[in-house]
Amino acid sequence: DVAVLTPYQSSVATNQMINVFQDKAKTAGWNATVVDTRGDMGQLASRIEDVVAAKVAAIVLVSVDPTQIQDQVNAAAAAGIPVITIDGAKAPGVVLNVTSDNFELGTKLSDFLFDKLGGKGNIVKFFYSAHPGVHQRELALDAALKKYPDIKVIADHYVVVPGPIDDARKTTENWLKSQGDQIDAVWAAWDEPAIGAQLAIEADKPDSKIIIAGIDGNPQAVEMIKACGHIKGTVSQDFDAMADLAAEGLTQILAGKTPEKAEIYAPAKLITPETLGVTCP
Amino acid sequence: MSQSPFLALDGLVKHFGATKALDGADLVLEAGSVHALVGENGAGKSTLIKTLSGLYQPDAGAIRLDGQPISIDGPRSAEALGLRFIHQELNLVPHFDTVDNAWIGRRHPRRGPFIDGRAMRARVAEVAARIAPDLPLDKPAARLTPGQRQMAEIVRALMEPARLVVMDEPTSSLSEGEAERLHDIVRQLSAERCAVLFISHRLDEVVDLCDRYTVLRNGRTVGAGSVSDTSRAGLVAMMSGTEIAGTASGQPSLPLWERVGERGTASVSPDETIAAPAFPHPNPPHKGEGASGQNPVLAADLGFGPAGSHVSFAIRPGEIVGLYGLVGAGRSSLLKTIWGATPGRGLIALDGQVPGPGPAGRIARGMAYVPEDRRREGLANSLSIEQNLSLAHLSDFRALASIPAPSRAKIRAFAQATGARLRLVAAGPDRSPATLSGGNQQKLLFGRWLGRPIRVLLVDEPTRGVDVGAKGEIHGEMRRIAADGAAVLMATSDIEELLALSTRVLVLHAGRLVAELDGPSLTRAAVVAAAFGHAPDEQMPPSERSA
Amino acid sequence: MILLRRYGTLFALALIVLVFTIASPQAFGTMSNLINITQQMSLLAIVAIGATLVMVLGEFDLSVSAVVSFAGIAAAALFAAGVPVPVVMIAVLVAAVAMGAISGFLVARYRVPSFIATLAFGTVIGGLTFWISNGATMFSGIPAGFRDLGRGTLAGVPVPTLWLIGTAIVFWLLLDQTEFGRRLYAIGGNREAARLVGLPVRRDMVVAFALCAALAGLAGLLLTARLGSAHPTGGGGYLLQAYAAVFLGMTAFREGEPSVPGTLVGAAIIAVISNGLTILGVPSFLQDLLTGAIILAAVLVRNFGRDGD
Amino acid sequence: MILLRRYGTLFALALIVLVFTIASPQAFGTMSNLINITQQMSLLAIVAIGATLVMVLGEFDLSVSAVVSFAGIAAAALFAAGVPVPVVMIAVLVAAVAMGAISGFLVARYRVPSFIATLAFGTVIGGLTFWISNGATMFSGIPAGFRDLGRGTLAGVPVPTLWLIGTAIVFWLLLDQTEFGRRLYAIGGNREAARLVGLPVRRDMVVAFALCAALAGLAGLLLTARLGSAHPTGGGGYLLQAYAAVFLGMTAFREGEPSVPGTLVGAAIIAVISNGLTILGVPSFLQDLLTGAIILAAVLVRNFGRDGD
Ligand SMILES: Nc1ncnc2c1ncn2[C@@H]1O[C@H](COP(=O)(O)OP(=O)(O)OP(=O)(O)O)[C@@H](O)[C@H]1O
Ligand SMILES: Nc1ncnc2c1ncn2[C@@H]1O[C@H](COP(=O)(O)OP(=O)(O)OP(=O)(O)O)[C@@H](O)[C@H]1O
Ligand SMILES: [Mg+2]
Ligand SMILES: [Mg+2]
Repeated sequence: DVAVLTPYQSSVATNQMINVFQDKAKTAGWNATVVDTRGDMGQLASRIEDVVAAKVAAIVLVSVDPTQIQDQVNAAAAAGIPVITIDGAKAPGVVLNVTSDNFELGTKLSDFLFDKLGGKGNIVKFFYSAHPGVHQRELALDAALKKYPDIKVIADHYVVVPGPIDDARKTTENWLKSQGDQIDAVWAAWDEPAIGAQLAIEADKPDSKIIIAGIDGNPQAVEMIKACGHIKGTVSQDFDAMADLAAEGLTQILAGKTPEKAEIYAPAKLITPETLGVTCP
Repeated sequence: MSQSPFLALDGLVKHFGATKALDGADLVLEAGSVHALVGENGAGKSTLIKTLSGLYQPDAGAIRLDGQPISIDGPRSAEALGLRFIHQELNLVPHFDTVDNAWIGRRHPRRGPFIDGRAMRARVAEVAARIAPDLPLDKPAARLTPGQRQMAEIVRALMEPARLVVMDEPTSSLSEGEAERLHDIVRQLSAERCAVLFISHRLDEVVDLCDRYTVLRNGRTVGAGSVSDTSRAGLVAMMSGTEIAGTASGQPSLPLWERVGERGTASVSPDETIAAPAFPHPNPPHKGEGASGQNPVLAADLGFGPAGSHVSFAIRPGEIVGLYGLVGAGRSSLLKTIWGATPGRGLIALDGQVPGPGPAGRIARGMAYVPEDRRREGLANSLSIEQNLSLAHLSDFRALASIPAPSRAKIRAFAQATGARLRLVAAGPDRSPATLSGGNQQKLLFGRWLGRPIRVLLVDEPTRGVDVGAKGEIHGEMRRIAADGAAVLMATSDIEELLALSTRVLVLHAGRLVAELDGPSLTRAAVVAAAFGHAPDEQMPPSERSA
Repeated sequence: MILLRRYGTLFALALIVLVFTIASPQAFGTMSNLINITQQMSLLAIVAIGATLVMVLGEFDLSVSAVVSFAGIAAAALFAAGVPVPVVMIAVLVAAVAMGAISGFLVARYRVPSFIATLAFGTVIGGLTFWISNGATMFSGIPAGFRDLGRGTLAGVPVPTLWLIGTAIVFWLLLDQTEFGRRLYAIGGNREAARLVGLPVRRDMVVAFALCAALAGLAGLLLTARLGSAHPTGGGGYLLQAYAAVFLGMTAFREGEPSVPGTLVGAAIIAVISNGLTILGVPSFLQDLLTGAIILAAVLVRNFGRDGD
Repeated sequence: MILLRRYGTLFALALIVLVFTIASPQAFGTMSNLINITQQMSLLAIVAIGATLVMVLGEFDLSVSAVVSFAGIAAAALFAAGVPVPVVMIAVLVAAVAMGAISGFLVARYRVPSFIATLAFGTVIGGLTFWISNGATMFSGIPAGFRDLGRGTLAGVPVPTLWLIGTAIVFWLLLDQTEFGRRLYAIGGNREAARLVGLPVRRDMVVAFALCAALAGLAGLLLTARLGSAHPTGGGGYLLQAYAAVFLGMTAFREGEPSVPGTLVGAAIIAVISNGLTILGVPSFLQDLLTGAIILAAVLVRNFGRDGD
């Protein structure tokens, strides 16, 4: 038995990783069960204790920074249960972390957007600092802003979860009213707020030149890029690859071997109209 | 129609757990008659009519209408049979006004698919004009006085033609004039061949108004017949189970308190508890004779009520001062203001000193208050009877004086003593007050203050819904309290009670003090005249005359 | 002063609008922004109107957010299976009504406290929603014809606003002008009395819960139409806000009873605050602080000076 | 049958434990897992005991989750500034008490419905929490000495369980055995009657809200100690669950009044269900379905056969 635990199953990215991992697990003959705690870390800690008590063969944490629940991870390690993380972080007791580097993702996103703006312009930002990974992207933005003194953040919004798309849509509508002419680009810490921003702009200011970019490669966002919307790019984390790598690593671990590297980075690639082979006017 | 009576109840039985509320109750009602249903508190009267209204299903027995056995499976079917009910505990929707309340459960007049507010109001105004011309129609029930709410209920019951109107103590919070008007309505109904089943503890009224009577005792019918063949004393004797020869204060039937024993709890006999030292025997009947030389215990000089009227008066030790007025005259407002529960301008002084703010400050100085509206202002139904009894002075029940933890044993002892003293009929002290009959709830409220030294007692309708025997007990307690040197201020709508107890009477009319009557000027006629606002000049209180 | 107490919350709304207009005449105080606000409040207000019905009974329905999410996901799943728009809408609304009726039945028949009954039943609905969606956001196959029900304008009025106006009128009439509405208020005001006069208490309660769920289902459909995607927890944000709107509305009129106009005022206050603060560019944390503070002030306006307990 | 109705929810708990034990004797039914459950339920139960106090008054405090989050973040921020453990704990608890007292004051003095007052005030607290934390999870500087207050065992009993036991005993005594507790029940039963017999209604209400917030603050501290990190929305999960525990508990004993033992039973049911289902490896969506269904069943046990409306 393999226990897959996450606080964010309903987030698109996390969900995709879990689904791919479950498929791999099925072919590998593991019995994988998923536990979602709806963003609640205290619950997550409790559920880890439960699966330790149930003596599962391995624990897979998805989209969690294990240092947020270090004691429970230690307890699992002490019970001889290997813990691997996907989209997590390195920590004592974690045998393997397969992830993409969130800071790197944030840098890629910022560079792409600033490049598109020609190094000059006003952006608005959607962020969510409560999630350590997403927070890293924000830090990457701050670093990038230092390099581009002509880019200014003129408004920001802490996205409300659940309901990020609707929240971002309303917020963008309001921004369009107050400073619609000044906004040149929308920086979204992940794709869902980017989708919300796209919906607002397409409804309220379809001719504006505002560009949007996000992170994840969320299929809905990709579709919007394909349709020549305002979203011009998303930094796609290769979730399939991550789940794949995690499943491979787990196979080795269950076979008694240690993986060569304790941390594997999955490549991230930028998706733009060009990479999708469409030409927009 | 010729032979079989209009309505017959045969051997009704109804249990609530171990309590037998009805235990073979019979009743025969002729069409167009005014029929009295009397009995002590807890005898089962309200339970009987709730069974008739379909609210309770009887455990045994039959109901026959026009000779046909029927089953009434809910309030709706009782309504359909032309039976109307005014229940004892008033059942209005607090935020609905009189008009909306009157129409609940009826087919509303409509315009298209929507209700027609104007037609609704017109119909209610028409009915109210006959019964209660002063009743405010647009005030939410929550802001009506209990008397006004009672009238609103009566209006509701008379909205549509009926074959039988059942009234459970409709006059208990009405004063003389309004009760008189209700009596006229009852006679009129009877003349229109609508039967009336009338429950009341005011036996004079029963003798005056009703043609026939049925007496219930402990859930069983113990007598029935024509009112003209009996007398007040005869009714009392039947109700309490003593011989005709007995007096009005004859030996009562045993309190059901004992039934506690059946359920495994320790049973207490009344004798034991009456002997409890906390309660000296009440003094023999005493009509408070405040010695004129003494300083007043209570002096009040304050504004009160929505209209902001001003009164000033003083009460000397040993006096029982009655407060009379029509429904809505402001008696309750005045008492609440004195009690510190509603803000008022002005001062009160207790033994010459101003008490602390709010009810707590008054209690600390030995004041006590019995509110009028027991359901909304008196009882917490989620607490048990004994907990309700102990609420006003919880700190008296500490096991250790320094630890604010009440001792259950002490509370139980107090509850049992008080219960026995007032002949409180209940299934057990640990039950909810919601299971008590109306009169017993009233006793509970009064009992709260027994066993405490009292300097000033404010009582609002002390015996509303209380049976004759227990009324005597409560009167006795009030007299004892006065005789011990306290001042008693009593608001009542029962003019008999007023005249029997008061040394002096203050009459309010529309929020103003219009008369102060004592000695020879204290007559029934003078009180009623003043209450209606026809105060002759010499009855004006001295304070107002000089002003 | 009496007027202030009577319509305090309404004044508060006017005052809030006024302050924002002064602070930002070009952005906030424009007609187009005010119309925009009506659109932004529409889904919340529709859910809140449903909650109003149940609150009139003195009960809570905590499953509304679960029903919103469910309706969105169920519709998306049916679209993905190629079911035509009208059939999808009817099927989803019928399912929502059935869910509400079950909650109502548990509350009315077995006297389960509505708080716990609907919370537990909402969890069940949430499980169903996860099952259907596999926990994922669903966005493919949603037809444009359906999407137009939640976007665009008609004669200059945003379509969601039209839905809100329609819902508000129907339910205002229902609550205020029909016998059914009177009965709900009577049951909520004094259930015992309602029973004593023979009102069909159980049936009316079931109907009220069913209507509440129907409106939550409608909101879920409109949300999916508006976003072009359905999220398995997309309705999560509506629960507390809907009840906040109802409670704010209770302080707006009459004897503190829930009412449709009151709820609209409540929802408008919530929508105006978040629109105005965003337009003024107030930072996130301050937005929370101010939102809470303004709502408290709006409620206190009415209660100030009045004597407590 | 009467017993079943009287203690239905308690039976339900026993039955749930029994079923899980049969289903998984080696993992669920072990002593160590049962002890583990007491630890897992401890924070929720502490918050729920606080909520019980307020529910006894017939009021809600919806700011508990905000206070839990606030306490955790405030403690982490103070630790980061190098403040010693006892000072931090006292400061945080004092702040929590002050917050509760403010809510209580608004409710008692101005008669603002507690639902909206505490919801709005909770939003304010949430804003504060975001301000302090800048919206981010805080990890650094939390001393091991503090962390030990939320982890490890003492004489074989997990430390959080000990906190729960202590809290439960103190508050059970307070509610059940003291004049203060009796007064709270009286105020909740009939506020007007309580006022007329001279009870200090306002003061008692303020104290009850303050105590409720204090317990939420304690839970926030323990949560941070247990996780070694503080999350600005870390308390979010406790709100509905705490009230679910109280409501479940109300169906467990007596005449449906909230009580500390009842709340413990309620919290235990919630904890046992999620522990048991996780151990059995039930998939997520089914867990929701079953959790909801089991809670409904637990409540219905008592109400079945009883006559509704
Ligand atoms: N719901 C109930 N549960 C338990 N016992 C009840 C209930 N209702 C009434 N009783 C008991 O049944 C008996 C009869 O009560 P009932 O209310 O019929 O008396 P009553 O004759 O109307 O008295 P009163 O003159 O005081 O109104 C009382 O002993 C009362 O305690
Ligand atoms: N809460 C309230 N708000 C507004 N008006 C009220 C309120 N309570 C009572 N009133 C009004 O104040 C007036 C005086 O009421 P009060 O209760 O003092 O009369 P009362 O003489 O005791 O009458 P009753 O015999 O009916 O008890 C009435 O007209 C009543 O309608
Ligand atoms: Mg009676
Ligand atoms: Mg009165």
